[in-house]
Amino acid sequence: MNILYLLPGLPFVFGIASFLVSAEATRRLLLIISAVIHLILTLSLFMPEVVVEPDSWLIADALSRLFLLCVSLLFMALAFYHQFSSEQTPGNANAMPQKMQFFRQPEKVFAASLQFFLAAMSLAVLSRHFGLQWIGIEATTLASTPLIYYKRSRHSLEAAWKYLVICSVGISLALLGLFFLAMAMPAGHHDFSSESLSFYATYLNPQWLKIAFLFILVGYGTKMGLAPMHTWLPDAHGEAPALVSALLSGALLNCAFLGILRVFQVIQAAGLTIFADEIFIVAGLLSMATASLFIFHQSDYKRMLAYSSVEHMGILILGMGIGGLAIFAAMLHVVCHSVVKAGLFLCSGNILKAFGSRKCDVATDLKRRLPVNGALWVTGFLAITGAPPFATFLSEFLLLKAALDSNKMLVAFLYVLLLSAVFVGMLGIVIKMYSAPSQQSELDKIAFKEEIFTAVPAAFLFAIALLLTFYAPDSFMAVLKDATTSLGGKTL
Amino acid sequence: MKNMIFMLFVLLLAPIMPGIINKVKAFFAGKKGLPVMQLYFDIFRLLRKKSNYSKTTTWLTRIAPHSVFAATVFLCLLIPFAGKESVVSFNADFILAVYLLALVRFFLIMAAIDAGSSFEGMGASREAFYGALAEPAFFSGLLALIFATGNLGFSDVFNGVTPSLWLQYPAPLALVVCCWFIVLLVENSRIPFDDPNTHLELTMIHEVMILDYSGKDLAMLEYSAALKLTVFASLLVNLLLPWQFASSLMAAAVFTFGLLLLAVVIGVIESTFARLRLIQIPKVLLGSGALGIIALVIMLSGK
Amino acid sequence: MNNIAAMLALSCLFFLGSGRLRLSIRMASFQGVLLGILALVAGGLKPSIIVLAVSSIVLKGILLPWLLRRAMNSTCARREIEPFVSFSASVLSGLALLALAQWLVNRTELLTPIFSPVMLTSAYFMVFTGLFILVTRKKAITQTLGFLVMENGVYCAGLSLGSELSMLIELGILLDIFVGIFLMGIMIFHIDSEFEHIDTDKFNDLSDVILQTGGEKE
Amino acid sequence: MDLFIYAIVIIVTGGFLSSLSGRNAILPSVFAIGSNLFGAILVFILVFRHFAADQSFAGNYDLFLLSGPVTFRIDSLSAFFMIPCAILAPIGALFGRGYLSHSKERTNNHWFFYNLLVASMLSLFVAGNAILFLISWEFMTVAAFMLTLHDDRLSSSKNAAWLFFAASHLSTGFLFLFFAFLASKSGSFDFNSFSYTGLGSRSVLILFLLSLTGFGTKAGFFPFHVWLPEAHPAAPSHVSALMSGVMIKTGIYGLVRFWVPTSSVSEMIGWIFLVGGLISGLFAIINALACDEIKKVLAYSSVENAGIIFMALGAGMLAREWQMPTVSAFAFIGALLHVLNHAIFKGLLFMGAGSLLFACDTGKLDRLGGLMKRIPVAGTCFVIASMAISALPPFNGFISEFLIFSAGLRSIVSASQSVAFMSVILLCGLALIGGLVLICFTRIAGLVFLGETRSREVPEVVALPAGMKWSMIILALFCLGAALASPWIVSLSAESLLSRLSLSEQASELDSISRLLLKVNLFSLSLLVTVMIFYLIRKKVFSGGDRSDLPTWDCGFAKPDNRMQYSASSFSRPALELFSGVKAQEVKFSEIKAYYPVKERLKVEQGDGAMKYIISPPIRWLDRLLLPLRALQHGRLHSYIAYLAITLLALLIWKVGLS
Repeated sequence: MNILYLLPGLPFVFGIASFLVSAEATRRLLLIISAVIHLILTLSLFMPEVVVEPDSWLIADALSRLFLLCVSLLFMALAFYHQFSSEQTPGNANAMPQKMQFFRQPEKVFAASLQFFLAAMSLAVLSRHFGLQWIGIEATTLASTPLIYYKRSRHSLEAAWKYLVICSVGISLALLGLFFLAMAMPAGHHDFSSESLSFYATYLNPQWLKIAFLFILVGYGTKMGLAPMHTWLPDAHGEAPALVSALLSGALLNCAFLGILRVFQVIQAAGLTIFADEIFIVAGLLSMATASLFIFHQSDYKRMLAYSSVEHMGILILGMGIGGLAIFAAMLHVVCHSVVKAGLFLCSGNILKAFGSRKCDVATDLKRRLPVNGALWVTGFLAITGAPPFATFLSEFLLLKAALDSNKMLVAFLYVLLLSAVFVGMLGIVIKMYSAPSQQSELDKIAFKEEIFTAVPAAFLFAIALLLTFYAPDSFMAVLKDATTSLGGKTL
Repeated sequence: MKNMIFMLFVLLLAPIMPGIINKVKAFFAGKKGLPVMQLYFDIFRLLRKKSNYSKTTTWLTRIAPHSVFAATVFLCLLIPFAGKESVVSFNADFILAVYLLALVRFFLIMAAIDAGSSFEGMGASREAFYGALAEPAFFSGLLALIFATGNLGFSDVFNGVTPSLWLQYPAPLALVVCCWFIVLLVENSRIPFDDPNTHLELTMIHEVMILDYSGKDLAMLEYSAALKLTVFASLLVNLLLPWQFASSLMAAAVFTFGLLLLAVVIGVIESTFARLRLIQIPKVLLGSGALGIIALVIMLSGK
Repeated sequence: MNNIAAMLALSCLFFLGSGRLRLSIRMASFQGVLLGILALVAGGLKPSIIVLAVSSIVLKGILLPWLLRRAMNSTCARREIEPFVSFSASVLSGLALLALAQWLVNRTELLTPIFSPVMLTSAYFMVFTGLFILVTRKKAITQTLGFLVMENGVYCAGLSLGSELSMLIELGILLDIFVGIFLMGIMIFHIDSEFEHIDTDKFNDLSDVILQTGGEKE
Repeated sequence: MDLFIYAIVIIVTGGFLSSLSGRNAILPSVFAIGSNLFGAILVFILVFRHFAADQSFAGNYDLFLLSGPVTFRIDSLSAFFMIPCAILAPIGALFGRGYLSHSKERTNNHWFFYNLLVASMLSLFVAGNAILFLISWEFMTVAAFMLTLHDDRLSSSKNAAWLFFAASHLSTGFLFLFFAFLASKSGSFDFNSFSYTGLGSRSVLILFLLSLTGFGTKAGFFPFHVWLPEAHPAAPSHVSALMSGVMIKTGIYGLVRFWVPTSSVSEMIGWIFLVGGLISGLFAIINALACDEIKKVLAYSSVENAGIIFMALGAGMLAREWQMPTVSAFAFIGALLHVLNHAIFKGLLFMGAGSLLFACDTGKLDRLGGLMKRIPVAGTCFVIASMAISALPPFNGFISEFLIFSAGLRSIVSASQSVAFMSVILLCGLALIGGLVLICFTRIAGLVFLGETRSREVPEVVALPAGMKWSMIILALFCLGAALASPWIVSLSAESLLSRLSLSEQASELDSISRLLLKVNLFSLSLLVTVMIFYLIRKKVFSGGDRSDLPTWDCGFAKPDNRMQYSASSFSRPALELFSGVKAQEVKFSEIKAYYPVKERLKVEQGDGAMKYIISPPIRWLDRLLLPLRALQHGRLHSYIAYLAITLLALLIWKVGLS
């Protein structure tokens, strides 16, 4: 029995247990236990002494380890956040249709789904077999839909429906792509994994490979939130509870990204890098442009964060398209974006709880009303827009350098332009929220109290992003570099 | 030492300049006019009188006349008079001279505003504006002269202005003279830019700024104004009379003659010209700046 | 085998032209059964194939249609399908999609001989039809049906390409799809109780359209 | 070099301590003042040792980041640019202690960001590596941004903060491109490895334009200066002093470091600096004349001074290119001294304006007047600073402008066509700007502090705390002191500075510069002494019988009123009429059509011409163009799936169908 099976397996078991337990406190405890075990297991994979041989299903190469780390870290922070925060119980839970009994206990479903979600993401990240990975990614959709619908409001229903339908459609296209990929295999070859396909890349049929790649890109790209398939993302991220948004944005999008990367490895081995690069660059810039378009004049701060995720997915894909050092930058950016965006979503959850509104015009004067969260909000804003000294700055700057290294002047210029546009757009919103409103509002009379503990996870996540600039553990750097080389990139 | 004596001579001579101008103007008007030495009498009379200050004013009003007086006298240290040598001289002393003038202007303006009256404020506003335009005009003429002589100090430049230089660059030097003459008229608030005889009309610039001064302060200001006129006149005289004389007495005589002649010319101009509309003044000033630049261009193309 | 493929394609055309929900659900279940049979025909009578085929028939042919029918009955939705594009136009577009599918197959057939080109054509066609239905039909329940058709198409493509992932994977895929559609079914209930319609066309509260133009940043 | 690290650590620690010192009223500012003072002393020692030890003291200090080691490296340029920061930081803290004493809000975070700003500016000057430079640059921006948000109840303050940060970040974007390009060419982020050799002149020019946009935005180079007149008034006054005195110098520093020493396309760059500086200077000073708020005037004046510095730098580069090393030395030293001098007098001016805001809560020129009698220290210091900024002897502004003017005069001696052109631009431009500056500062100093108050009710005036007074007195002494010390500064630092700007000038020439400055100083100092003696004699000996209890002569008008005084807008009107095209003034006034006079309002809004005609039209156009595109996210699931299908189809056709 491989240790790797524990990673998706344990949360799955815990999830079922959550269904059976009736006390809310126990469920929360289960969540923390599961998160801690998961994190310990994940970190143990980073020990140089621990060597995990891949079997035909699961693998723990550098890429999986890197992405698993994001998932696990985030989940840890979220479990603690969940422990301290009390999201309001959905008001109309009792108004559910009689026939669907178990849906009448949203807390239960929520806790279980969170665990299943973790299991599914772990599976998606660790799969060696393309098919298994597909199952994992589809399972994430299924596990997260109830999470998005947690609030039981019309809007959350709408968001969940859109999420489910769009992502399912996208993912079935990816499945079609996988079939085409299987077509590209030489007859008699059975090991359907990125590793083995890369090894036999010269025997693969390039045309089928290309078609397969297109389908998979569109399919997983939908899940990853690349424009113009990102349309579900702002709705889902906006409506979901804060910690779910954090997971969706920080971990789930990465899983889909990994799905694309696995195919990209094969494409690279088959010598079709240029073919993929063009598409990546176009997709990346398009995503960034779309995000910046919608961040301007945005009135809802959670949607703003969602569009920022679209932007960052664009940056990742752009990095893959540029190649070389940019791949290293993209790998670094995966981690940075995960922690920072998750922290921001948690922070937005605290703000939402205090104000009861997602409108930027309402949630104002954070400086005085919620000093801790206000400071975190600004910090997170700076971190997510790639302001030095956060590690996001390093990754974005290295990416720019890589673009210039490979003489892509126009791309570099557009990249900087779009980054700045997003910054300016977000800045307006952040200032509006951070500073006092121009007119006196009724909120002035309310005394705001903030729970420090709910701010701790976000602060912890930002601290990671800051720390990475100045110090990165050797084992982490080694994994980062291995991941980069496994994608054909150059390291620093 | 010789230069020091020349300077003291000019300091003594200064109040006669407005007297001559007024005499010429009276002659043109067919009147007898005030005595040529009138300003001396005025200054002596004023020096004996007490000063009155408005309760609105602050220390600036009190210090301004002293600063203006001292700055103008110090300015004379830099200016070459009869012997074409100044008392103090170093490279680029022009700049110090120009900024001493600016210092004078600064204190006049501040003192004018200090009185808290709309009349003095108006005068201050105009003084500041015309001063700002006169400065580049003066520099453009200066540039041409520096280029022509290849020297960097007042003394050197005017030593470099020789009859042969006039033969080499007749037209440019004439343009520079025109340019500086206009600057002279503006800086000293003469017709056609300002009418020094009026006190309460809306035309005034300099006279209105010192409206609230009296006694010893007014004496200092009046004297400084006369001295400033003399300084500008000396520059023009040195430019127009390029000959060097071995005997200093001869030099002084020719220089004094030149000064007096220039005063007469100013008087003639004041008598025959009408005052310009205020709105025209900037154009004339910018035009005079252009004269200096044209002079430079002509010299460059001749090189 | 080609016959089954043709039947699948025809069922899709029928789907496009039909105005009744009940009929459409029946058509989907018909497709599910056909696919199960197809799997048997294509793969032979190996035990793993039999397991797959049976579970496919049970899930897609029986369980899902049953669920959808229940959803339809319990909601107060009208029994008619409300399209954006009229039925005849849909059928015409269907023909165009068929042509597109054929074109794609022709291009890909040049690469390697395909196990069953006709099959692939109808697979593509099913995928396209599914997408078309998703785009042009208003009701949530019809959209679910569209998704089902699309999934069937993908499954069919898998069969026609003769690609065999391992049985566990295939089962996993089937299960995933089942749970997905199951979830959709549950949500249709919720949509119905919440909105009193399942018309997803009116489902646009969450948007980023700003009506006034030229609004300047303060 | 360790001294530098200590200084940074002390300042940052001071910031942390004041942010942690809770609700205590005194402690935060004490920490801030103390740490800034200690830090500044260390920096002074460092700078002095650097120049005295003739560059042998240049040191490296490595730090390790994920991107590799980064280096702090001190050279003469860094050392010189640190001086203004070290002067202004402690004095500003002292001033700020008084200035903030009335505010109800806690000042802990204010001091934290203040110290952060100081520390980041210091480390920016010493950064020897692009990554470190950008980190310091951004820290500086963030700190300044947070400080600007101090009075965030005003919407103008929020707008200003937004504009400031947005402009800064856009400029940072250009710097990203600039540094990334150089780094990708040299393969290292270290400044020492950067070079322009091997690049075509066109790409060098593009690089220059990138960095000009980047650094120029910070430095207030036209037309990127638009944030400046908004942000400086919004910040608390001691912060404005620091922003104006030091922060905009960081932009100049960047351009000096990366472009002035280079010899490739330096003629082009010289012309851009010269002409651009002239345009900035003129544009800014004309706008300053039109402004009716004192801090806005000061902000524009900062743009104008940056313009003068750019003109001098440009002239210096041109002269170096044309083999006129003496001219070039004069221009460069003038420019660098002006950097220092501007920090001193502009700091003082902002503090004077701050005292005004502190004492009577308004900065509107048309309401103020007569404050010299109420807050004499602030008034006197403001007048001194106004003299200094108008380049009047004997104050420090004159020294630097004197050197720049001399450079222009010297160059014309050996003139060819283009040299003459340069000198004419430099001299006439400077003279015109100088004249306008005189108008501008007599206007604000005179109309605010002299005369009588211009509003109907006499505003209540609050007495200034001692800290504010002393900080202004110290800076006023610096105004004189910097002038007197200039020969010494030149002889100490000029040689290494000039060699850093790739101009190896003989020591004798430098001697002549400092001797010249000595003469000028002697002259103007004796003038000062003479005036003082005159004044004292007059006051002690000849003042018998003087009366000072009389009213101003009212020219026969029966009922004079305070509002009849000449106002700030009327004062600058003649000058503004000449330049009416440059400023963007909007006059809102509805013509009276009735036969009898009715109550009417006249509203004059002063905008920035560059903002109105250059910056905002394309933005507004883009906004109008892009806004309809948001309809893509209209909420309908059907179209969303259609996007998906269309993307797939497009990709298939692009990549498979066409190949």
